[in-house]
Amino acid sequence: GGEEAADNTESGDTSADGASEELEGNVVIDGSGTVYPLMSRLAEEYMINEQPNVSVEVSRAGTSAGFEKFLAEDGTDFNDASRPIKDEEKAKADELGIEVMEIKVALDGLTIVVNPENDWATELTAEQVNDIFLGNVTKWSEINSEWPDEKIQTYGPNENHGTYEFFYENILEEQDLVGDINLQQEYSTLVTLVSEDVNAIGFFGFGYYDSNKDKVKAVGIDFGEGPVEPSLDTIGEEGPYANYTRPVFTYLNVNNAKEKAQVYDYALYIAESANDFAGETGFAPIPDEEAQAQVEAIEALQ
Amino acid sequence: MSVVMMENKMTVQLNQEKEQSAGTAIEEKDVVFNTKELNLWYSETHALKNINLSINEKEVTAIIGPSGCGKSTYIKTLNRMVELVPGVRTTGEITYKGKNILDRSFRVEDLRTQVGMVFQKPNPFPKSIYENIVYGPKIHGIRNKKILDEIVEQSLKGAYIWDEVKDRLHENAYGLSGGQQQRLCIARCLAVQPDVILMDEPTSALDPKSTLKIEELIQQLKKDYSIIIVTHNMQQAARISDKTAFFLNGEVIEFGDTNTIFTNPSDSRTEDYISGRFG
Amino acid sequence: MSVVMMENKMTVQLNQEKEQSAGTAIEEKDVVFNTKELNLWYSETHALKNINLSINEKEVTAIIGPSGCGKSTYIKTLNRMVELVPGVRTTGEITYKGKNILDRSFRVEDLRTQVGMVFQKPNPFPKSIYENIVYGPKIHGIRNKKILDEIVEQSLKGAYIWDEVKDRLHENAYGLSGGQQQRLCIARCLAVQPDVILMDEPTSALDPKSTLKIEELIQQLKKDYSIIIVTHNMQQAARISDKTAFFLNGEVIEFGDTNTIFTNPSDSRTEDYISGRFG
Amino acid sequence: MALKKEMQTGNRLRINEMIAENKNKKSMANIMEKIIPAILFILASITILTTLGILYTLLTEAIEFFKRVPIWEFFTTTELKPLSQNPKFGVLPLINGTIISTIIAMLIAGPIGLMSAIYLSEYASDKVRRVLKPLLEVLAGIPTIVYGFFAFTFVTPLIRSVWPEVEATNILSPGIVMGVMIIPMIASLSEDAMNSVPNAMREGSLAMGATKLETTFKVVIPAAFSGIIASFVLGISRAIGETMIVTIASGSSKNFTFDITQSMQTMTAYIVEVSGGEAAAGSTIYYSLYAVALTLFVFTLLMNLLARYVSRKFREEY
Amino acid sequence: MLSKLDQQQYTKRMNNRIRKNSVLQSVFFLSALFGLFVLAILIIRVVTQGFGWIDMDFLTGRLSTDPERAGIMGAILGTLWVMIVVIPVTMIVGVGTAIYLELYAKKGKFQASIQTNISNLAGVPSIVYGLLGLTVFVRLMDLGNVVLAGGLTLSLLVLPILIVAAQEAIRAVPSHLAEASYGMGATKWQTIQRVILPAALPSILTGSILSLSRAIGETAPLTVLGIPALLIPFPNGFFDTFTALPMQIYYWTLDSSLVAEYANLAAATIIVLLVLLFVLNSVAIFIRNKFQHRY
Ligand SMILES: Nc1ncnc2c1ncn2[C@@H]1O[C@H](COP(=O)(O)OP(=O)(O)OP(=O)(O)O)[C@@H](O)[C@H]1O
Ligand SMILES: Nc1ncnc2c1ncn2[C@@H]1O[C@H](COP(=O)(O)OP(=O)(O)OP(=O)(O)O)[C@@H](O)[C@H]1O
Ligand SMILES: [Mg+2]
Ligand SMILES: [Mg+2]
Repeated sequence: GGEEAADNTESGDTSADGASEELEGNVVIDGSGTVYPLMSRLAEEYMINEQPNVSVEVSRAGTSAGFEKFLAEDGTDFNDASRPIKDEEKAKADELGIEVMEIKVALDGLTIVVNPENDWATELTAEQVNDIFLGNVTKWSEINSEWPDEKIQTYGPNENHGTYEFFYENILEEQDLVGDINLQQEYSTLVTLVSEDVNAIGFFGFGYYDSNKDKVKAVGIDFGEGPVEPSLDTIGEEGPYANYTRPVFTYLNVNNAKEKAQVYDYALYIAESANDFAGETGFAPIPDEEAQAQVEAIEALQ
Repeated sequence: MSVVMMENKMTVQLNQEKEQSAGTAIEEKDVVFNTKELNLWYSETHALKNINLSINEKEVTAIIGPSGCGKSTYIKTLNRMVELVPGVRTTGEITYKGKNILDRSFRVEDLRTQVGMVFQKPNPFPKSIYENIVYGPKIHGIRNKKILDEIVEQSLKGAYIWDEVKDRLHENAYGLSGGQQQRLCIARCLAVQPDVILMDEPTSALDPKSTLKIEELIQQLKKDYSIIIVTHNMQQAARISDKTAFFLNGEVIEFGDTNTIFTNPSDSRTEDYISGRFG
Repeated sequence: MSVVMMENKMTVQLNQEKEQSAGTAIEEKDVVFNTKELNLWYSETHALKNINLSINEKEVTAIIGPSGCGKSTYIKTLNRMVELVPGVRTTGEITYKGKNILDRSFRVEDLRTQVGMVFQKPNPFPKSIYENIVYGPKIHGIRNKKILDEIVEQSLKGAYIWDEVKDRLHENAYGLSGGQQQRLCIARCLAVQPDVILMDEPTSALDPKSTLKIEELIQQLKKDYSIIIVTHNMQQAARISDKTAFFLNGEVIEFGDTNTIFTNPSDSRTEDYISGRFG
Repeated sequence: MALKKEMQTGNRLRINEMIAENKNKKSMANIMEKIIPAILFILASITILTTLGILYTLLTEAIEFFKRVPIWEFFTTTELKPLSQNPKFGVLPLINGTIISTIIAMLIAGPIGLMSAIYLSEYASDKVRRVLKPLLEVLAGIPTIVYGFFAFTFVTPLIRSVWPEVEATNILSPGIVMGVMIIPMIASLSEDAMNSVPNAMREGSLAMGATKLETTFKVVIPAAFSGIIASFVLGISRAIGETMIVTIASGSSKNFTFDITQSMQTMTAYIVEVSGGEAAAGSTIYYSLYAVALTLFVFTLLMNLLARYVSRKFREEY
Repeated sequence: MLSKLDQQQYTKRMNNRIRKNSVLQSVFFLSALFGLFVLAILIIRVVTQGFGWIDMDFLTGRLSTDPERAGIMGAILGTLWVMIVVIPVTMIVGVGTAIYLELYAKKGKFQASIQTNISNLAGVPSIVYGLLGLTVFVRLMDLGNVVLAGGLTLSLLVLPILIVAAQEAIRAVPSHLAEASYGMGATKWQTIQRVILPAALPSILTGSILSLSRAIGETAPLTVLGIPALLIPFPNGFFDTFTALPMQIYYWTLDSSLVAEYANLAAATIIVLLVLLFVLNSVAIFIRNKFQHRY
């Protein structure tokens, strides 16, 4: 529904927000670095096309660190998250009297990447991926005797990132990762690391793979019905890459949205327009019905 | 009153004074500084020991003595500049016009306004000649441009340097020669019209020609000011002073008419020093 | 060669030399330095002009003259220390034992090993007395502790300071008085047994007592060394030197026997200077 | 009116009187004279407040941290997994990373800085020195973020092209670049120290037939030793405190290893990583940041004390 | 002794010593050049990578996620605003402290302890100042991550540098100038105000410009304060959120894996930052040369 949505925004200037007055003030967003490209893109478009007097500040402390800023007095208005909010976090929100609303902004496909010169592990089964990251196998040759007798080097984003948590909780089912995995804070570092290590295998969000196709190669994952490569078409909660698909969110401080018109307006904008920019920032859009439901939920806040 | 008139008056007065002092050579002078039982310590060093000296108005009093005998210390006590050295202690009394200046209640700023000082090395401020002269008047609250101009001219004339600098009053004082700088410093001192001028070896950094000029100047100044001058140069002391005090190891060995001291000293150490046997 | 043998030989030679020079007072001396048509410029300043001088072995040659006449420059040319000043140019020739030292191919390190220097202000290294003395021998590769100890004793004795410092050889040289420091510097110089010792106003920073000691020392040293000494002190030149050169404005005005120069100078400027009429 | 009167009262006494008259007005000046020192004192105490502020900031949060993580565990264990499900807080990997990067930096900056100083102070002509020294100081003025960028995109690939075992993020490359950054600091301070050795001392040595080299090593350097050591210690504290270069180029692995080809994290980089943005209070990770910062603070404090001690101890009197 | 040394041995040794001297002289020279060599590489790399990206649009444009559209005016203004905070704060506090320490404080334990404290502060890592700023300015004073908080944090960071420079400047004013002033009956403050400070001013200015350029290049404390990665409006007051040139470099460097052109933007921003620093330093040198006193 990308094309349709694009039309929407262009006319959005006059129609959707035509009624709303000129807004001012600022909207403060922090949270996941994974979601940052999409959110910064949205923020920019919003400031250029919708409300030039509103300042949307996007920071990128990471999902957990972001929640800590979000769940605080005078906290941020939105927190981008690459995983759903946790129970502790919910509890904290209740404690502080913050009403939190989850907005699903896009879908990310966890992408397993290898070095471009790796011509053997182009396809792996989901179990093999688990074996590698759990440390059950340490050499390529242990997976397939024809593969090199070299140590597998594992890489990933560190615990600061929702991507890690998704991988740990949903894919590895909370078993500890291999001890010598190289976890990094910065994705740029990760990309470089994998691109320079023939025996590297790593995982990160689809967006980072998408922008670095010249440096890293995605591994097709066999979930039982043949290998699937992540792409905007395969990623989806119902799609063939569903097992490795996760939604990414932004969490809205509803109290702030009720108090500040610009926060409310921006929340609405996110819900309406996220799908338009998902593709170009490396995410798959969420189904239109779901998007529409979110718009209505936000509108109901007023 | 116009500036021209003022100028006239000044000249007249100056002339009068010249005649006056030229006429009467022997007369009873008033005492400006009376030092009684003055002792001074720099932390441990006992630099001045039981000094008793009384210094007359409108005379030149020379202070001589070998290096380290306390000459500078003594004259710096007269305007309490010595207090800038940490750890200085004094006992005894110095009266200036009857009031004890060592008394805490005596404000040093007032004292120093009335007791000017010229230093060994010429020390003009790194400002224009004009600014150097008006520095004193300005800090004492004189702001009127006309008066300041007047003061500048008068002071520079008084220090016999007006003709040399009148065309470049707004140039930096550092462009002047050493001798000119020293006269500028004297002029700066005159600009607040003190009663007394203290001079600590004012010519020791100068060439003979400049020295001569300053000596002449001192001869002129003593008509209006009381002058106390420290010098290493025996000839200079003999040439320009009325009274001479000979210091040795922080003590006054001899004090009296310069003539007497140089021709007929009563203490053998004075004689030794004057004849160059030590120091 | 064993250390002991070396030691013996040293003492023997020293004795021999002593006797030799003590015995024969009047004799034809060899020339150590022969300066021909020497000119020297500091960038723009023409500091030495057409100097011609020949300096004899085992004599004390005094160089006198007013400030700025080029005395220091001249003796610093003799060990080429003058080269440390950027922008120095020389023309002419100085032969040391027949070889032109101004020649590029002449190595300054060799020259300076043979031509020692004592400076105006004592400049011991901030090390122990012992380390000061062995500095020269060590850089020349003498490592043997025994020999070094021997050198230290002999040099300090040579500079008449052994008795004063023998109990504190390992204390810092800066603990010594100015006069002792200067004798230490002379001892340091003796430790490499140069042929010539250049001295640039070696006593001007010292008190009269220390000066006397150094003068006596120079008298002793000239038995073994050729000494060239710059001095401001006419009496000193007269007392200790055999030959005297009088410099004025970068030129040698007169050079000859000290006696002659001081009693019967041929140039009126020499006479004027010696009698204190200028300078 | 007053002016007229002043001008009429003759000349000789005029200025005197005006000054005497103004004396009464000078009460303002007197008030200033009393107030100014008080104001200045307050300004001067801002530096004290800064220190107290730092201590307050670090201590309050660090104490909270040590309530949760025993202090001995923090300082003696080698595992640092702040975000993992069962977090481990051993600071040793960070201390290790800090020390190793500092050692690498000093291995570069120490010799090269000192040799540069020797060249500038003993061999270079005045002209050369006047050009070279400020140019070298430009190096010290380049923002460290620029160095970080340089280390990551230039030095690391360069090293890897000759030594392929080196990882893409490693401690070696930022260490080297940090060294380059510190060179001018050591060169400049050591040169100052050597320059202040009186020339008489050099002349004393040269006049004995010593070469420049011998003079430099046997006379000048010993005399300037305290200054040189002080410059080294300052360089070390600079390396310890350096943040952006290691953050960018050394990655964020909390390895406890001595293998310089590997990624390590320094205390400073850990602080950057954890603080990320403005981490809100609450979690142990958040508090750990302050515990690490306190450790770092104590480290640099010790270095400063050491610098003081060393320069006093080795001062050669001359 | 020396003259008794084997002549051959002596000559050999002398040759050796001299050779060593000249070899090491070259080594020293190369060391001195090493730093410059690295500097040259660094600058060449940055310039070749970023120069093509610098144009009017880049310099005056607003920040954007699109590399073609992105401009750094916001970061430039942010940096300028921070400078506007840092200059007066450091000047007033720094010079005031220096005057106090040099001219008012009695030499004693208290003065010595402030002095020690200052030299310790100079060695405290900048990141720790970031934490201080976060706690005190952002949180306790509740300023948020605005220009004022950033400026005050950086002011504290460079304050020790400026204090030491100002102290040296004041100490370098010859005492005979102060004496001349006291000798005319001037009070202490009059003397400081009219004689000592004017004479010390050029050196103080030089010192403050140099410490300012340190402040401008600092990144670490700002990362701790939490400067937003995307901030499009220009800051125009002390209470506006801001971003600064080094922060922009930092974020673009990090995101270069997502958008390759960001690396060029980072390089271009580095050029701008270096030019700014170069200008500041030139001004400092100019002041130093122009107003250097001969007393
Ligand atoms: N600031 C000071 N601190 C400690 N002692 C001092 C200080 N100034 C002078 N003295 C000591 O006080 C004594 C007298 O010094 P003063 O300067 O008055 O001598 P002077 O007669 O002026 O000598 P000169 O002819 O050398 O100027 C000397 O022993 C000197 O060392
Ligand atoms: N480093 C230098 N650079 C430039 N000119 C110099 C230098 N050293 C000395 N001169 C000049 O060379 C001339 C001779 O100086 P020199 O030091 O040899 O004189 P001197 O006879 O030793 O004087 P004094 O008795 O004062 O020591 C002087 O005019 C001096 O100004
Ligand atoms: Mg004196
Ligand atoms: Mg000389």
